[in-house]
Amino acid sequence: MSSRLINWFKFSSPVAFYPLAGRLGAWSGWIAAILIVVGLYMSFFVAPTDYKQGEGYRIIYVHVPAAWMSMFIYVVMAGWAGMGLVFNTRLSSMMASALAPTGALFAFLSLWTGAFWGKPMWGAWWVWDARLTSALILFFLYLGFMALQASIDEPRRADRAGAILALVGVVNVPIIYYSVQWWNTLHQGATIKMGGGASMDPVMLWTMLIMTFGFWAYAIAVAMIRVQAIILERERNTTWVTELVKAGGKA
Amino acid sequence: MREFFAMGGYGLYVWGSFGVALVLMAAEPLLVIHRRRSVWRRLARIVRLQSEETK
Amino acid sequence: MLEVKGLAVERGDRLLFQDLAFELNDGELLHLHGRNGSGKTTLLRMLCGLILPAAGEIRWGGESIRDLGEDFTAHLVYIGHKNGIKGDLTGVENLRISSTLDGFPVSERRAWQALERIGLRGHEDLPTRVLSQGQQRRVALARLLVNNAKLWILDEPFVALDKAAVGLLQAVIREHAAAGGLVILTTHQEVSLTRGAVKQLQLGKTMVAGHA
Amino acid sequence: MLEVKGLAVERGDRLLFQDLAFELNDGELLHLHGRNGSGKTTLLRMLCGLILPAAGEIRWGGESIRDLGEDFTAHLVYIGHKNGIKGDLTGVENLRISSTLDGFPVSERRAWQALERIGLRGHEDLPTRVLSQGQQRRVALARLLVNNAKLWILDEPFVALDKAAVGLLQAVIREHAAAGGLVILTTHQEVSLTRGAVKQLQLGKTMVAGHA
Amino acid sequence: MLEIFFTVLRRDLLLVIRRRSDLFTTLVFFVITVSLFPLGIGPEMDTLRLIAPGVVWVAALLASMLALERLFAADFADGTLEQLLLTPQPLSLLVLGKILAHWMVTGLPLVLMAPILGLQYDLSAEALGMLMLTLLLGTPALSLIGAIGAALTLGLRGGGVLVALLVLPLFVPVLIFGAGAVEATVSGLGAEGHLSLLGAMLVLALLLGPLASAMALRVSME
Amino acid sequence: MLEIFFTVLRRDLLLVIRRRSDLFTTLVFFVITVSLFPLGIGPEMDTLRLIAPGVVWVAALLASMLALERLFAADFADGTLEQLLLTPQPLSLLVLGKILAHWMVTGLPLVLMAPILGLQYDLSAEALGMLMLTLLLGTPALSLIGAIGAALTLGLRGGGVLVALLVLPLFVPVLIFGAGAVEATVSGLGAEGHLSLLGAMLVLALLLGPLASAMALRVSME
Ligand code: HEM
Ligand SMILES: Nc1ncnc2c1ncn2[C@@H]1O[C@H](COP(=O)(O)OP(=O)(O)OP(=O)(O)O)[C@@H](O)[C@H]1O
Ligand SMILES: Nc1ncnc2c1ncn2[C@@H]1O[C@H](COP(=O)(O)OP(=O)(O)OP(=O)(O)O)[C@@H](O)[C@H]1O
Ligand SMILES: [Mg+2]
Ligand SMILES: [Mg+2]
Repeated sequence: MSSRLINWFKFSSPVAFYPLAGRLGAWSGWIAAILIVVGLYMSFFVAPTDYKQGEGYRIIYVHVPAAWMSMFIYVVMAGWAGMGLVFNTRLSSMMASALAPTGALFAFLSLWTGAFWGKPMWGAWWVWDARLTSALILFFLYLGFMALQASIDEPRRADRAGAILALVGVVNVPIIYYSVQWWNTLHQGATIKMGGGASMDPVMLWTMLIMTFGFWAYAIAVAMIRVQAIILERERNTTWVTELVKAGGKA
Repeated sequence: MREFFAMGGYGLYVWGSFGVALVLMAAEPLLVIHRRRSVWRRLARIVRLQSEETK
Repeated sequence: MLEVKGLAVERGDRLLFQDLAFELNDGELLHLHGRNGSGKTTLLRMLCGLILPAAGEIRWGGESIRDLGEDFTAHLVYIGHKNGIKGDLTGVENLRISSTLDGFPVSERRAWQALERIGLRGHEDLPTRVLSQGQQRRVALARLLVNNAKLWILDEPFVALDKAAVGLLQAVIREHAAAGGLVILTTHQEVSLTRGAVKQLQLGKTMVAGHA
Repeated sequence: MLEVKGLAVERGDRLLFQDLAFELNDGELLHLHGRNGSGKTTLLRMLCGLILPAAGEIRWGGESIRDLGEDFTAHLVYIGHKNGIKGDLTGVENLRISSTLDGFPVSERRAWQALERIGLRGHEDLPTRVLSQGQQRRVALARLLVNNAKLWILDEPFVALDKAAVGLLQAVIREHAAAGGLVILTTHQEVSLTRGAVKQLQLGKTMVAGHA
Repeated sequence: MLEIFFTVLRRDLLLVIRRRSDLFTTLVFFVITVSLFPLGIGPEMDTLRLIAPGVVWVAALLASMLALERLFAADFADGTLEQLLLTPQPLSLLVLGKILAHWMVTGLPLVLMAPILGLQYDLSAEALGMLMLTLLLGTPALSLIGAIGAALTLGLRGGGVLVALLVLPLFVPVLIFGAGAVEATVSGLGAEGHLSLLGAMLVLALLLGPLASAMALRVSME
Repeated sequence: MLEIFFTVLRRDLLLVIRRRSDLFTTLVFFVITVSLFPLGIGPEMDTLRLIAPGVVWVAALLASMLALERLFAADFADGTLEQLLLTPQPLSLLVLGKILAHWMVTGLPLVLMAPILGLQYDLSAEALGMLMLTLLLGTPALSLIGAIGAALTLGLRGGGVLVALLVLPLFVPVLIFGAGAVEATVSGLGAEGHLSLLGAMLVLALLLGPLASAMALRVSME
């Protein structure tokens, strides 16, 4: 048991990772469900009304976690993709492909909820300021990554080509993050700064953090299930998959 | 209750955001599970066919 | 010099070959056989480093060609199905540019001589686009005359050539091997070169036969 | 059937040939020789009506092919340096479309059979883009098996084919001639087909020789 | 006869489906061009409404012009065009089939997409209808006229510019009457005159286009 | 090292000279696009002046995007790209040479032509100068970024759309800041902020473009 936990390297092969992914996926699925339900309850019934923006500010509880996740997932995805490119490990590339759609979903949600917030706050659904523009670019980078991989038949070429695109796009992430500081734009600055204290009502802060962790668990759950599907597709000609399927292995 | 849904005049915006977020975040896991299951089924069929062939 | 171990290749769902191994030393010539679609072109491109093998390793002087990178390609000339010449440039221009990039710049005179030797007298300064199939192939092959790379990888070099050119090319290849060079080539044509003291490698014996 | 008189061709500043004349009748095979660049391809394309001669005339059954137009092309299959197949379509699709346009629609089953006969079993429904050089050539040549045009004009049909395919193609050509068809072909390869009772035509004897 | 026409049509559509996204190339170009303008110009609705018909029509013209390159080039490169010339079929019929397939892939999507893009520019329902109608008449004319240019410049050095120079003079009237009809509608005037001229151009193009392209192809293949 | 760079540069320029009109393709497209607008929109100077920076920049972006196709495709088709990969030279250097040649043929002419076209739209001398300057900074960035997309999609089904999808998100900032700088000048505001951003993008593109394209080419040649 203990040797199994220690030997992380072992999990870099799809054979060993497949069952682990199943368990991880299930667990984080439950965690995500619980955290998000709690988070939703708090955002509507516990968190106080904002003195400036009234009830409209509650959008923050999806907008901000979604925006963070969209950036975070991108960095993780690019990391896996880069690892696949350099070390030629199949599993890391599969992880990258598994993360992309979820990242795109969060990027879309940050745009969508941002627009639904912007209309009452700024009076416009959309403006071309630095943060919004770079967030839109992030969304298109996800789409480009997926479209590129989808149009390449040879899986290894798809992995490698996608990795290059993902790595080039990493430049965009710090730009999004710091855009509000570098240019004074319409968009709000970060209320919660890395390392620094928060300038926010603690209940609001906790609600947001709970939602964020819920989204986080959600992303892990979905990515794990997706990576299982990808592993099965890519490794379908190997004996271990055939054996697994023969055994009817529910993993 | 009605007051709650009105969200102090921001109903459209708040529910437009939360609604879309919830719908998409409910749809994605379903789609992914469906994808895994259909891959699994396809492989099971291939394995079955192969074992019949070799028989 | 060139060592291949445990090489395997997948294309689409097909495993073209696996566990392929051979060794080639100075002065040796390897003739790669196999029917259409058996994977000869794929193997040659892999030996050049253009395609990554699914498994196995290719070594040049003991080191993996992936690690060597440009130190390997410096010793290599590859002539494939495609001629790799620009139709808008003349034979001389094509030859001079490609040899400069190969790291062996040649003078204008040298280029004219090489083209004349390969049988393109009077056609050296036409854009290669207007040349006949065989003449275009000759322009591509002229690189062999001005290059002193050690390893030649030739994918059906005799295609489209007339008899005189086939004879000349065989002489050039023999000369190169005699001077200690390594040559790997495929050809479906019967040429005297591939008989005699030549290593042979057959690909894809196990393929489905579909002939009448 | 096919009569050529006083044909001359200029390309660029060069007179490739002039005063060329020959006749070909039912069941005859013409082998066109000549070194690279002597004008074989040019002549064949001219016989198809793709290029207008600078002088001279080409007649089919006594009438000029220019006047006949589509009544001539109906009797003709031309396979040139380029395969004339679409890389994105499968072998079966390519074959069915080209034969429908040629005026001889073939059933799906017939197309599969023809491709199998020419040695593409297991590759019939891959996009031809992924096939090897020789396999692509085979797809093009499969047209000969499903077509009943009388005149076949083949420009280096054996290029890129392996030995089995060369043998098969020779048998197909012999069969066609035996059934009263006309065949004109060029090839630089030594094949048994071009020996024996075959008309020979040599182009460009007068060209400058430039060999080593 | 009809069978041949449909074989060519089906062949070209099949090819597009196989390359999947060829279907979208022209459309994407059109959408991008039309959508970039608000980015470059700024979001004032009044300005945008003013320039909408022009922008959409210019984008459609450019999209059609750029798509021309793909009408014969691929068939030329792989030798299938040569084979088409050697079939015992009337070449202009084959060419008409190719042009129709080409329009269905490059023209029709523009017609269908235009109203959605027009919304960005705040056009009225009536103006949107007129936009679609003019494009429906105009884009086939562009494809038919363009085919002549594409056939003439096949395989020539710098075909791209040459095509542009050859076909633009013939494209511009289509642009002027097309955009004119929409503008007339936007400003509440009748557009019948413009429309009937567009129709006449279409008929003329239908008569001349396939014949002239077929002749041009024979010349270009030498 | 430098000799290799110049060999590639000379080679690509020579090729363009041989095909002569390749030199003009992009330029002609640019000129046509910019000039068609007055035809489609009508001749009111006020409207035109308003939309000028946007139109010119959008046209430049489109022209650059369309030209990308020609960056590697010809070399890929005739097998010379494969040969470039097999030379003992650092691939990113060769790629940089190709990109520079490409920009000199497709980008530089736009920069030089822009002021003349701007005159049509009644722009002030100052605004014209700013237009040239932004294009001079922006178009090389477009070529460098675009090269990555072109290399990644080489030989793929429907490369055209894919390139657009991949590079547009990265092109849009260039467009926004480029057109923004000119607009700021037209309306009498300072353009330094925009310009320094454009400059930063160019530097970043110069660092990343050749490296990433070289890697992408290796992947695409498999
Ligand atoms: C990935 C990029 C984004 C990030 C990281 C992000 C982050 C944030 C954060 C942290 C806040 C809360 C500021 C506060 O403490 O009050 C916020 C507010 C907001 N965001 Fe975003 N956001 C992003 C994208 C967008 C987009 C694309 C839009 C619009 C379409 C948008 C519209 C808004 C609006 C309207 C607010 C409320 C501003 C206010 O309170 O006045 N955001 N965003
Ligand atoms: N995507 C794919 N799907 C299925 N098969 C593929 C795919 N890509 C390549 N192949 C197969 O791989 C083989 C490639 O062979 P290759 O070109 O190396 O052959 P070759 O030995 O050089 O043949 P030739 O003598 O005809 O030149 C072909 O059989 C082809 O059908
Ligand atoms: N524009 C031109 N200027 C000069 N010469 C030209 C021009 N166009 C073609 N030629 C010459 O015409 C000849 C064309 O020959 P063709 O392609 O018919 O030769 P071929 O006999 O088929 O040769 P191969 O055996 O190599 O296929 C070549 O010698 C070529 O150099
Ligand atoms: Mg081969
Ligand atoms: Mg020839």
